[in-house]
Amino acid sequence: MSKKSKGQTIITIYPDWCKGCGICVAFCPAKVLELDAAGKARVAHPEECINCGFCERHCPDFAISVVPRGRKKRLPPELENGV
Amino acid sequence: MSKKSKGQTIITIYPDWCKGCGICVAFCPAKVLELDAAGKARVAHPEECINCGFCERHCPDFAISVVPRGRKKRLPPELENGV
Amino acid sequence: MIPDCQLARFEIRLSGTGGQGIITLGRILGYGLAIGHGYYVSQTQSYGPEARGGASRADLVVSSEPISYPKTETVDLLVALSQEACYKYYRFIKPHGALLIDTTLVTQPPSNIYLGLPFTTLAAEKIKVPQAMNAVVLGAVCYYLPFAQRAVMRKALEESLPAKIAKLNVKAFNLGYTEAEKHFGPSPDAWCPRPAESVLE
Amino acid sequence: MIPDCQLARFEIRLSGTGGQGIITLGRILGYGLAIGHGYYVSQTQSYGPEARGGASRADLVVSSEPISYPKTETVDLLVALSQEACYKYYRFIKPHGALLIDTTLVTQPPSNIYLGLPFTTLAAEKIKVPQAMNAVVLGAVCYYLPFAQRAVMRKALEESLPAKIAKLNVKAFNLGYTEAEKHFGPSPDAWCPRPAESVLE
Amino acid sequence: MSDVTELIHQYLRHNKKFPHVFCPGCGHGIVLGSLIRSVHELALSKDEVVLVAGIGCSGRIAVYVDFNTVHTTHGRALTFATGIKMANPDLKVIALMGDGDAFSIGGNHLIHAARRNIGVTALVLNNSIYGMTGGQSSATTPKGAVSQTAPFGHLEKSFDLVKLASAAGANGVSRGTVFHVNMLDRLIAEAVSRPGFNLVEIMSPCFTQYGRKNKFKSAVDMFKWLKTETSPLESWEQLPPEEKAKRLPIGTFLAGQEPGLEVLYGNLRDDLAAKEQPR
Amino acid sequence: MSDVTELIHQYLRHNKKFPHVFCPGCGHGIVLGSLIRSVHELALSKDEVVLVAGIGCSGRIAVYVDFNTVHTTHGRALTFATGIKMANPDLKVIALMGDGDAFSIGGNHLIHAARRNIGVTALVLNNSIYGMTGGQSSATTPKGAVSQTAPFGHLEKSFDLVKLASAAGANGVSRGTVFHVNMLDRLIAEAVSRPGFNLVEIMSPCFTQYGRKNKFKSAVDMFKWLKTETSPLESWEQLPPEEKAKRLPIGTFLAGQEPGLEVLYGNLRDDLAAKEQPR
Amino acid sequence: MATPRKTKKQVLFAQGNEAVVEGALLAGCTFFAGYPITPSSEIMEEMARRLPRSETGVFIQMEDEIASMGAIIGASLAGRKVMTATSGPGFSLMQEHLGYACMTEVPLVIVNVMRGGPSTGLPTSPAQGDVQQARWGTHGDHPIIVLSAASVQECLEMTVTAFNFAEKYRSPVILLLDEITAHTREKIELPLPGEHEIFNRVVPSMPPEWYKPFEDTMRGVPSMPPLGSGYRYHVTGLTHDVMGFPTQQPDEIKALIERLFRKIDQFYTDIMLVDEYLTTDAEVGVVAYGSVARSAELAVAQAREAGVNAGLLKLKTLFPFPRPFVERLARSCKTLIVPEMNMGQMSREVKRVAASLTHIRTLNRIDGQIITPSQILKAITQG
Amino acid sequence: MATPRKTKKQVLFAQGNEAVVEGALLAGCTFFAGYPITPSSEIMEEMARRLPRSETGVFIQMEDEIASMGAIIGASLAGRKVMTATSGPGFSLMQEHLGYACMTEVPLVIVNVMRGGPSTGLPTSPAQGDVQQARWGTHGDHPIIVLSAASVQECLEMTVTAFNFAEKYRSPVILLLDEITAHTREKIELPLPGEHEIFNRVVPSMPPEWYKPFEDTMRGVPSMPPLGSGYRYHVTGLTHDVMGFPTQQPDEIKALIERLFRKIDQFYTDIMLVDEYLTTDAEVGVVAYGSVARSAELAVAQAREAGVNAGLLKLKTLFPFPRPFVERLARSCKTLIVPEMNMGQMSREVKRVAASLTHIRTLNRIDGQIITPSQILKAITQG
Ligand SMILES: Cc1ncc(C[n+]2csc(CCOP(=O)(O)OP(=O)(O)O)c2C)c(N)n1
Ligand SMILES: Cc1ncc(C[n+]2csc(CCOP(=O)(O)OP(=O)(O)O)c2C)c(N)n1
Ligand code: SF4
Ligand code: SF4
Ligand code: SF4
Ligand code: SF4
Ligand code: SF4
Ligand code: SF4
Ligand SMILES: [Mg+2]
Ligand SMILES: [Mg+2]
Repeated sequence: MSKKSKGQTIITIYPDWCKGCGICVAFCPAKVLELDAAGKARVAHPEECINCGFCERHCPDFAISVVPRGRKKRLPPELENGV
Repeated sequence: MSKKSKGQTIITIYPDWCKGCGICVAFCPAKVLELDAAGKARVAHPEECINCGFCERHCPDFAISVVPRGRKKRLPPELENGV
Repeated sequence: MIPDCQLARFEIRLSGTGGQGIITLGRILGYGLAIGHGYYVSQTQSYGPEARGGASRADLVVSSEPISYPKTETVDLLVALSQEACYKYYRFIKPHGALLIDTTLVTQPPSNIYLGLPFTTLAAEKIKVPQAMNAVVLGAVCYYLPFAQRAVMRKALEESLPAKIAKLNVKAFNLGYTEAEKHFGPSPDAWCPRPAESVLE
Repeated sequence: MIPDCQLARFEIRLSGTGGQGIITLGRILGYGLAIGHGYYVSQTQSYGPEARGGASRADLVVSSEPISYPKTETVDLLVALSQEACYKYYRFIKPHGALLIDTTLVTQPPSNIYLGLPFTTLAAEKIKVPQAMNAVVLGAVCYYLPFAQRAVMRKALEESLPAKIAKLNVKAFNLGYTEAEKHFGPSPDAWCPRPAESVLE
Repeated sequence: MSDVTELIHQYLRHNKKFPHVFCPGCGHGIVLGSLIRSVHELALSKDEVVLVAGIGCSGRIAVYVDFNTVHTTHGRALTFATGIKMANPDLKVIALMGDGDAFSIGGNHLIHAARRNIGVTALVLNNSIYGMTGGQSSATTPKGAVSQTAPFGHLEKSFDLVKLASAAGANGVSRGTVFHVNMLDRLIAEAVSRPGFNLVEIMSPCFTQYGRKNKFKSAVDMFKWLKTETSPLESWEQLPPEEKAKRLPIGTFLAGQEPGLEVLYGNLRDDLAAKEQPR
Repeated sequence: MSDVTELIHQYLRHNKKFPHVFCPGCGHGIVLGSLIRSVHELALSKDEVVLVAGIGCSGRIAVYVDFNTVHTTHGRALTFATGIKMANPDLKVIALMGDGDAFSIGGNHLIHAARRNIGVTALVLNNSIYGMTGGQSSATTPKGAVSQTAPFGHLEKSFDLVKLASAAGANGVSRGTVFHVNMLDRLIAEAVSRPGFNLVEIMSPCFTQYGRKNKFKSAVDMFKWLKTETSPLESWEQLPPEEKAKRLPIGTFLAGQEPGLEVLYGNLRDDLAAKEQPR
Repeated sequence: MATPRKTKKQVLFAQGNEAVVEGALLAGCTFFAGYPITPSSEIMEEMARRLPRSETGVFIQMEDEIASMGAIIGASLAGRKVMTATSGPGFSLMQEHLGYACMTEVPLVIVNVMRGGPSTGLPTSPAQGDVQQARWGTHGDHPIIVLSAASVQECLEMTVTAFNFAEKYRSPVILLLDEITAHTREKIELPLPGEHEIFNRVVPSMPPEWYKPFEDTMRGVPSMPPLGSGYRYHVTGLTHDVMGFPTQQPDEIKALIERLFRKIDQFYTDIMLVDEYLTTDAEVGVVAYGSVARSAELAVAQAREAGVNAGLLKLKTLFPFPRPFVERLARSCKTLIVPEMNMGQMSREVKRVAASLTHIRTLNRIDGQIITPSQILKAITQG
Repeated sequence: MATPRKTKKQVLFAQGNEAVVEGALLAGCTFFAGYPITPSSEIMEEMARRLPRSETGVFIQMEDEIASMGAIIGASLAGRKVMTATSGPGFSLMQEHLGYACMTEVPLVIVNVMRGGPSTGLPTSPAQGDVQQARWGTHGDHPIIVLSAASVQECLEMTVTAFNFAEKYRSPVILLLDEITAHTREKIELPLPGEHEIFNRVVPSMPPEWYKPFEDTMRGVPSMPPLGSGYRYHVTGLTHDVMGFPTQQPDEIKALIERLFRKIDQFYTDIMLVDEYLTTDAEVGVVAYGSVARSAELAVAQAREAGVNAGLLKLKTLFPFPRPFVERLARSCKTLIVPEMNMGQMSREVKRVAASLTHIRTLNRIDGQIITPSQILKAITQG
């Protein structure tokens, strides 16, 4: 995987929704993610992300969003505030 | 089938129990049986019986008994009288 | 249609064995009296395991007034098409009621006062269709009931049956009617004066 | 065993989030007070979906007399092991009741009158097993309840757990007890005079 | 041959009224005979046999035969049978059900009994119809057939009971007919002696409620159909696919030997007792 | 990729409290996502989708998604679904059930829905346990596994849902897992678009009530199992028999195209109307 | 299908079971799901013949009574007027879903043709043993409407009423018949179109965003859109808030359950139906329902002939219990006789409300036979 | 297993659900079949741990509640003492088989831990909404025994009693608990062996040929041999004659149904269990059962402190309804208060028997919360 194609994403984790199950962490092929002290997922190595989408589709709690760089996300306003 | 082996049975039909369904009549390989005017089975050609046992096992009402000649049947007394 | 006889709870029981078409007979007789003649009729029947092999029964209450209690307790007319039914229900006939039997099947009537016709034989021999026996009975009953009209009942019969078997049954009905005409006396006076018939037919 | 304090409905609520072992804590505390000390105890708990992820709660009524009504209405002691629980139940503390919190997790106590120990940190750092937190709490509670005896409660703890984890939990219990001893003042006089302890231990 | 009828009479209840209630030519009477012969063949005592019947014409069989007989509720015979077998594994528990009973309302109990492999023999008297209630469709009424609840022809498929019971996990599965009585005697006897859950589907014509409305001329006609349209499994398997689809295979489809649940449970209890025993 | 989450949010009910009630790592949340993507993929409107849910953790999914949602009774979701589909065949009716729901208490409705070929999609979230009530055995709990009602190991076999649904007559039958999400999206979308009755078995881990007691170290561990112990059907079929027995095949097992019962019924009604029409 | 508008009423000679079907079709029933059981099967069989020949009618036979209830609830949610028919054993199996329908306020009609019980009992004989079960058979507190019919014509009429109540009050309605009423054939007149008022459930008239599916309105009966019509909402048998979502909030639960009761209670006068026969000057009152009311009517007539001032209060609504009518009769009579084909089920209600007002006598029969006019007459003349 | 004979009573800190298991085992229960449901599941789970470790104990999880009932009925016929446990939705599903057990006189115990209803309702909250259902839930006329318990110790004791009644009277017995009683942990004492009288069903003592399985004896309760013991007979849910064979004879049916009622009626005094607390001089009486009775006890004590002569009648037997006790209290009190976690179910019975004797006040709560002592106290002091 060329350097070029890595790290082209903005990964957002909503800690309010994350339950810390660790699925995203365990299966991320690029080891981008880890669990923080409070047991929530956090983006440790955004530069390694290959935008495979695994984490986003496998998070049981819809707590991760992966957006290609340069593209604005468009969430319903009430969600932007974290409900 | 030799003459010898035919007609060596005593066939008894209990009209009280026979419902005239005609199964015995239809399938008797030797055409021994027929339905009488009242619609009950009756032994028309005992001499043709080859003692195949079909009628006895297929009568849904246990209304036929086929006994090899020379052997006395032994029914419970209350049944001898037809209940 | 206005009933010609003022009836107060006339009660009929049709009885015999399963397969004789007793229930159908009851339904058509009831239909004829209710829809054809305009009487109030309640028709009930014995139901259940009996209806499969053994005894079969249809009861009718016929009245010019609305009927409160729909079942029969005792009957004005008992039609018995089997020996067993005849024994079983004979005792329910009212003091001046009548017994009508199939003389082919009921060989030992419980009394010598009865009306009889060999319905089974008639159906088998004259109509050549044993199943039409109940239509023969219907004809005879129609004749004997002073408040039942031949044409009306025949129409009821026709309306109640699929077209392809209606004709044959009407034939059987007519046979029953004429045989009864030949052999039965008049019905009990108490049942109803019968001026209507000639007028309407 | 004869209870050393005459109690009339002493009420305790243990609260926190699912997974903290609140229910087990409640059961062991109840067992210790009931079987070990001989009090009447009614222990109830919040049950259902809550018990899965969110809030978790165990209540105890302790008394020297048979207990009629088994639930708590207001409590003498509230143990709150999460911020949410603390907010939710604070208002149920009786006028002279006490609040005991996990200072690791309850960062905003609703009042400045409270007892606190960093139970989560203690368990994680001193015992190295975060799950033993509830045993640390048990130790602290045992210390603070004038009618609870350390040896008896420790025995109750041992009896309630599978052998292989008992030792570790006793260690946690002792830690809680001694830490409380260090940091808590005496419990309210109204709760019970406490002559018994030294005599029996 | 005389022994046949005599034997039957030894097992009938003489205080019951005969002939039985079934219609002329109803296959259920033949099943009763076959059941009696099978039990006799296996030399079981009447006392050790429990016949658990469902509700339907088929269930009425239980009244006539001198075993321990339990006439249960519609569709639930196997649940009672399971309780009886677990309570006393020494009993030979035979559940006798109609097609509607076993596979319409009772389908769940059947697949679970099969999965559980409880040591019960299930005899399903399949007449493709609800006989008792007057001819409504059942789970085995063929697509296109006419019934009281499918006056314009049945729109639904029917279950293949053999396939379904096999997929659910039954130990033994077989299909017989009341025409092939000797085979039937054998299938029942084998099913009763095999461990675990065994199902015998028995094709048993109902002329009154099914045949009459579906182009059969008489009960006899239905027996002829059984004779001509079925093939023993062994020969059926040799048939070309088109032929296979047309003919109904009869015989034994599965004959597993896994111990029944009651046996596994008994073993568990023994193991636990052994463990708790001070050594 | 961002569209993924955004899309999901378009379908979630914003008046409901999130995160949802499921435990950390529960597969049910992933199914919810997959369902939403499938429906979106098929360009169905929210109004035309009816999600009929049973009782269990799985059934709680219905609260969160903005379709027409009917949360029914334990085991009976398919009976409601059948009524809805027959009443209005234009609706896309999806029944979402747990393994206990669909195959323990609800097994009969499932096999009958399959036999009847009613146009309903059944999603069975199989976690091999009763999650909601606290970890008792279900019809899919493997033999030997420990549960609250099998503290010494489960003595009974488990159903093979694919086999059972196939034997019962389902039009379409497939099996997916919450690990193989892309496949799952496809399996659901295909099932919803195929006529007649379609079942998708979805392996969805429950660490809280099953994994914890059965030697899994974490929810993640259970996802690893799904990854390593399953094979796509096509490759599974190439395996030697011993290997086959060990691995769980996933993919599409049946993909019939028979019209659903609601279609056959509609045709019948049209035919009858045509007949009664004066010509 | 263009059939000429008939002005003369069509007359049929039909069983009570068939009359139920006529009533249902008249009331707009287009969906029937059922499972056969004696003595109700004719309802199902006639539906199987009729519905596929109607424009939108759906008939489906389900695998059991639980499924039948599930199917009609589903269909009702989808906007249909729905019915099922059964008898004792099947009715017992329907109880869980009956409670679901109460909780989710799904209009539906269940006809229970009572046969002898308990258990399989006496499948082909009449009884009135399921009266209290109809009231209390499902778990949890719930209000319910239970009707009965005494004649074939009434079977038709009370079926129409049952549908009207179901739709008006968003409630399951149970019509209790007995084997006699169900199987008696009598002449009935089919009402002319428009002769009976037919009530349809109220559908929401606000935009979907404003719709609160379980809102407490003045009437207490929320409007109900068919599934798929743009009003997406959540239906659950759990205690729920006004939006239909599960709640454990005591105040929301209280509001829900109390509304469920209130919506029936407040329309009490609309729902309570009775017929009175010679009650004005009655000294001996008979309170009866179903076919027994017919025996009672004859007995009352005979008693009058014999000089006893008897009167009959025939209950057509059994629950909510027509308390005011019973109380009124109790006040004017020195004896009330309650004849029933059971061990005394409605008589409990009569006693509950009128024990202090008059002397109450029960007349019970549980042997599969109808109570005859002469039995009741005897009770009256002794009374 | 040779365990030393204990003379000191074993003491447990246990939930009501666990106490039920202790009681059942003590009473000789060796067979449990069930299906999990909140809030009763602990009973099943504890049975799953205990029975396989007992000598003959059988535990089986069935596919649903219908099957659970079928299995325990089968096992009871095979000679076992049997039990199942459930909650509302499951109890509704059990109704058909409950009637079967009444009709065939099969001893069994059903524990229903009541939760909020109707329908799925409030799975984890307490309620008392299934009281009338326990009495009337199955179709057809039938007598039934319904018991309740208010504390953990009573759970044990009433379970023993339930088994004794089941076996004595060959009848299903329903034990109604509520979520509070079921889930509260308290200290209980296990009775010593022999401390409680344990009743076993009577088995026939005549030769098999003489045995009439449903004969009307003096006690009205026929003897009952286990299946397979040489007494071959027929069991059916149809109305049956003394030999157990189906009958449609009115006289035989009458004899059967009347005996079923009589066998419970005549032992009324044995079956009716109540506790009285300060009733002798009470002016305000409280009639309560289940956990509400505990609130009531505290309220009564508080009322006495406040100078009001209150008293409590705690019903342990709900059906047959302990009429004489209620009547007696009604006569001496100017007010009876009936607090219930339902819309008024036992209060109906109280009214039926005592409306003319005193003033009856209901106190109802259906929001998933227990009725508190202060609520009752308020009612008492107002009363
Ligand atoms: C719960 C319940 N529903 C319905 C019935 C009515 N019922 C009695 S037997 C039967 C069907 C019988 O059909 P089947 O099982 O195929 O037996 P068959 O009479 O054909 O031998 C039905 C529906 C019942 N007794 N109980
Ligand atoms: C009639 C009835 N019996 C029992 C229950 C209790 N109950 C609720 S959910 C459930 C099992 C859930 O298991 P499953 O269907 O596998 O779903 P999961 O929670 O595992 O997703 C049970 C037994 C009930 N609600 N209704
Ligand atoms: S998968 Fe989701 S819930 Fe799990 S740790 Fe990652 S972000 Fe958190
Ligand atoms: S998109 Fe793929 S690579 Fe990027 S963080 Fe997620 S799982 Fe890792
Ligand atoms: S088979 Fe039996 S019942 Fe049928 S005709 Fe022959 S003898 Fe009679
Ligand atoms: S034994 Fe065989 S040959 Fe003889 S009569 Fe019977 S069927 Fe015919
Ligand atoms: S109806 Fe059918 S199954 Fe029933 S007895 Fe008659 S033939 Fe046999
Ligand atoms: S208990 Fe199991 S199924 Fe239920 S939410 Fe938790 S992980 Fe999921
Ligand atoms: Mg059948
Ligand atoms: Mg599950």
